Amino acid sequence: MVKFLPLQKAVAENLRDGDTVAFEGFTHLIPTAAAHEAIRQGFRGLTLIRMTPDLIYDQMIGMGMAKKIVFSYVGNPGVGLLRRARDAIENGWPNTIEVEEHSHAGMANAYEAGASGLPCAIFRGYRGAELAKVNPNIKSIACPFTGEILAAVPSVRPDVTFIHAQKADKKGNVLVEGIIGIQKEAVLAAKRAVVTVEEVVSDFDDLHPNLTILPHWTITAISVVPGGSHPSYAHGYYARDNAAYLEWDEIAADRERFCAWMQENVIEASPDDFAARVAGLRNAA
Amino acid sequence: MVKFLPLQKAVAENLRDGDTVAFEGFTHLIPTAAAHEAIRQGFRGLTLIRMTPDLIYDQMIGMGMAKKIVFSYVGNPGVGLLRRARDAIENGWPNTIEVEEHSHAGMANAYEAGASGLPCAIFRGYRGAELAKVNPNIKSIACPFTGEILAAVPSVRPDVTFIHAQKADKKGNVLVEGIIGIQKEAVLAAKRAVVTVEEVVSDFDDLHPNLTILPHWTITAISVVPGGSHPSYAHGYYARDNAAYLEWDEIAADRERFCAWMQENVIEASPDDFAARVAGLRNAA
Amino acid sequence: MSSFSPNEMMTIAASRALKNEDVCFVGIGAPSAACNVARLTHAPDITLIYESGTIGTAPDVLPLSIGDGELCDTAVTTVSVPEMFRYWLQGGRVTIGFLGAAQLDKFGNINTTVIGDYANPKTRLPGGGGAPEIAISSGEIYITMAQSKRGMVEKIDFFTSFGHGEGGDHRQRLGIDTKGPTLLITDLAIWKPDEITKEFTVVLLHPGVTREQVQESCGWTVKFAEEMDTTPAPTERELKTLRDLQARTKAAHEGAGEGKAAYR
Amino acid sequence: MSSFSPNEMMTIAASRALKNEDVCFVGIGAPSAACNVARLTHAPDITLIYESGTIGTAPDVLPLSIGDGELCDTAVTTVSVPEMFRYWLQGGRVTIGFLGAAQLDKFGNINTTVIGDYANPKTRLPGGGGAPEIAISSGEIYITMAQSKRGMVEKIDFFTSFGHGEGGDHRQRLGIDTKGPTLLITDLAIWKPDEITKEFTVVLLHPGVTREQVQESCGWTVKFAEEMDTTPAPTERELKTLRDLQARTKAAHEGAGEGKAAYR
Repeated sequence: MVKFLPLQKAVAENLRDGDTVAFEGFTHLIPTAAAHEAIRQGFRGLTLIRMTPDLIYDQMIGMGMAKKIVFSYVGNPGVGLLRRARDAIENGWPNTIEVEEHSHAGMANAYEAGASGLPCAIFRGYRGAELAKVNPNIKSIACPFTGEILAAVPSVRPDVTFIHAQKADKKGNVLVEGIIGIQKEAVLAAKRAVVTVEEVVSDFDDLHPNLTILPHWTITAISVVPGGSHPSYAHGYYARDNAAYLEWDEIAADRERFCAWMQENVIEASPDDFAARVAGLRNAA
Repeated sequence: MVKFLPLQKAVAENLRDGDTVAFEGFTHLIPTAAAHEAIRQGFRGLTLIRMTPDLIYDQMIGMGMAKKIVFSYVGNPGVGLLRRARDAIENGWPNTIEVEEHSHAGMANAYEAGASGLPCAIFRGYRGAELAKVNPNIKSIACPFTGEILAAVPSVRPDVTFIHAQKADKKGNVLVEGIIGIQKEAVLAAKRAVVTVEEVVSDFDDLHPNLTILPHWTITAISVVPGGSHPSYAHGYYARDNAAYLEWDEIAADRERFCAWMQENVIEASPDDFAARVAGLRNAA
Repeated sequence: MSSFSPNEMMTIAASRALKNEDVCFVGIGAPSAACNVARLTHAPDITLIYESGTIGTAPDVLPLSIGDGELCDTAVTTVSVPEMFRYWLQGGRVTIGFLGAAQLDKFGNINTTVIGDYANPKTRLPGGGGAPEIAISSGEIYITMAQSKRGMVEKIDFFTSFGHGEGGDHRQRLGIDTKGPTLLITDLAIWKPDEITKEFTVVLLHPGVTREQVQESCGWTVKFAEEMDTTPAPTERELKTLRDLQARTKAAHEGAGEGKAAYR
Repeated sequence: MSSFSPNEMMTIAASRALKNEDVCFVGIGAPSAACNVARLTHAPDITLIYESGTIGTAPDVLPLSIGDGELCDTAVTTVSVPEMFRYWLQGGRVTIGFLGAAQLDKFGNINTTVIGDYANPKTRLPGGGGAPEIAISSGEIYITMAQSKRGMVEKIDFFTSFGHGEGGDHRQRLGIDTKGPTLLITDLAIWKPDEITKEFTVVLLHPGVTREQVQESCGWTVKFAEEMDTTPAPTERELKTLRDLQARTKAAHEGAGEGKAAYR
């Protein structure tokens, strides 16, 4: 049964040291507030899965929480590199991390297979691409009808997935709209799912029947965190804080500046701070 | 480039004797008008693919157009058996037909693989089920990571798919809503796609971004046929003519009555007759 | 207490087996009636899924097909058919798969494909539809059917969907890790599989039904539980709910076209 | 004629290669600018697809990321990421995949993964994202990048996405039946692969550019076509369209938060 909980409690009840966890969001609806709460609670030894591990994984890696990352694009989208992830991979700071790298198609198919309860996914992928040589989790199978060789990857099955969504209704059904990304698959592939939402409405009766809704019995906990996606955005609520993505490039470039920023904006902050951060971005949505 | 054509022309330009063809619609939005036009034009030797070959395939089989059917449920949904299909399979009347039978999961995965450009689909299916013994197109593969044995079926790739949809915009983008079934996959899996629609609107600008829209460059021809799904229904336009499904059970029970009904309601009818058939069903929608 | 028919008893007994928390994949016919009676009585929050893609439906009348418009109108969400079979059924989200049968054997194996030989059938039935995978991917399977010697047979003509096979641990031996048939509700009795052999065993007789009646309308030698009780008769509320539902359904299915198919 | 920068020439030359009927899978950066200039000039009906799931977008400003809100606001439809890669890219619906590169070799092979050794990289780049499958499933591939000896190298450090491999029929030998890189647009020239060897060959020099400049900023020995012409200079309309787009974009990206990230 889904529970409506304060974010502090939702994270504490559902994330554990050593978990395999996905904080998903494909540019849109990134669960920043949940990630910051996880940082405050100081988890260690996490396997972090995400197609596009942007700022929040850069932050978690920089804070020493990651044992391994599984990803397909470890960049600051539209800006450049992720400097904390680079520092960990290139220099082992603050700790060395394992890397399991796929393409977007590989990760998307792996999540889809996870949501589908399958052990693996097959697709036409990686031909001539060198990732298949450095990642032992990329194998191949022959089509039993045509003989064509297809790529195979194991499905993604996180212990827990965190997403941010526009709204829940009172029963705990969750609506995701706009760029829906990989969120539905990430939730359905996981053993537990925690969703932060902009708001709770009484019901979804007036919604179009074909929208992306996660029924309440697919969700473990819901926390209301207005602005919880900042500096990403929530379609219909507030715009992307592109300046924050540009600024992150400078903050993350220096270990000390990074640590100071994290102390001020994450460790000493709370989920309640997110609403104010998006106040100036609501008109632009 | 998509063309807006009268149905007679759209069918004549896109269907050929011997084609592998899908007239799809999962209970909702069944392309009856297109099937009746194909019957009037008298095609032969067709391989008819459909998850739920209901009345229209019963009619096409009874009229001697089918060489083979590929399906997962050959019934009159909620009513019982399909008597023309039975007569062909059991007695070879009016001709013998080949049967390739799958489960719904098998067919749905096969269409999905067809839309995905893959030669085959894998899924957890048919365990202990005898279909796998009588259909050589059901094989298996071992997951290269866990060793689990999964079912494999070849993808469905029709020469041409016919569907009925609610509306097109002037550019030829097509909207399907409500019970969306397998229509998107059936169109994307096919070499050519013909869509009958209830109406054409100027644009889709006011639609929710996550609806099921087939862009105009995925469609070969569009024909405007109000009521073209009768006795199935078009969500938002008219209700299902359940009485017609019940009545079909009697009509199809007898070869002569079937032939007379087809002569009167199909051979001597036209696409324009569909609007009147749904007139009494519009209030119930 | 009103009098009630064996079919009404069957539907109501089946409805009682469903819990508020269940996610139920609903077959058409008796399963659909039972699931909706459960929803309208003791299990208002039960999630009903029809294979047309409608999740969490609450129809006011029973659908004639699995894809009637009202299923979509009242659903929490409506998804594509591939998604239905991949994410929701195969993904392990369904707690109860509710099936009917044309032929059933004592191990819960079901035939809805052919009577006679597959290649040269005496009667070509509609086939499996969703059943082959409902049978292996749902947490457990409930079966409901009216008893008859033609329907309940020693040996089914075709294994459309797998129950307990030859009994015992046959499911596990085929790599199927769900429970399979755990309940059979007929118009005469309630049956559960023996813990070891997995053979269906009568555990409750419906009011007024004798052991002999059960045996006479069953094609295999029936096993009865040592301690057998009587199914509680339908309550007024249950009966009224079912009859109102069926009356609304009848009116609706005859209604729109004034009971007449709309051709010229 | 206004004066123009090499980067402007590159973007405009790239935009000209796109047709009204194309379905283009757009990478961020120079490809995105070129695709939108094409849409705003000679190819108003071009279909632009971004990997975030937005199909048929027509943004008024260039997105900073591949998932900015405006891509969805202006799209014909927005689908999930798995559907994007399965139905639309792998399904063979994309005519042109438009990629940038950190490192490129003369056969159109691209590296955006690492500089140095994969296990112990000198520089860890973002990685492939959608590129490995864009490179094999799109009908053909256009590449655009500013020339530099660091970027255009004899041997790339990592094959992120496959171009023509070692040249010749290497694609076919790997079972790849799409055309691969058919066009390279740099800030100095336009290149096409040799029909047989598949080595990129300069076919047009941008106005005022010399062969020597092209060679000096390229890490391999450049082949020039026997008959070489000059790229037509940007028209006023093209330049104005690009500059207006970039001005709108700059304002928008700095705008919402008054140019300042919103933390306390």
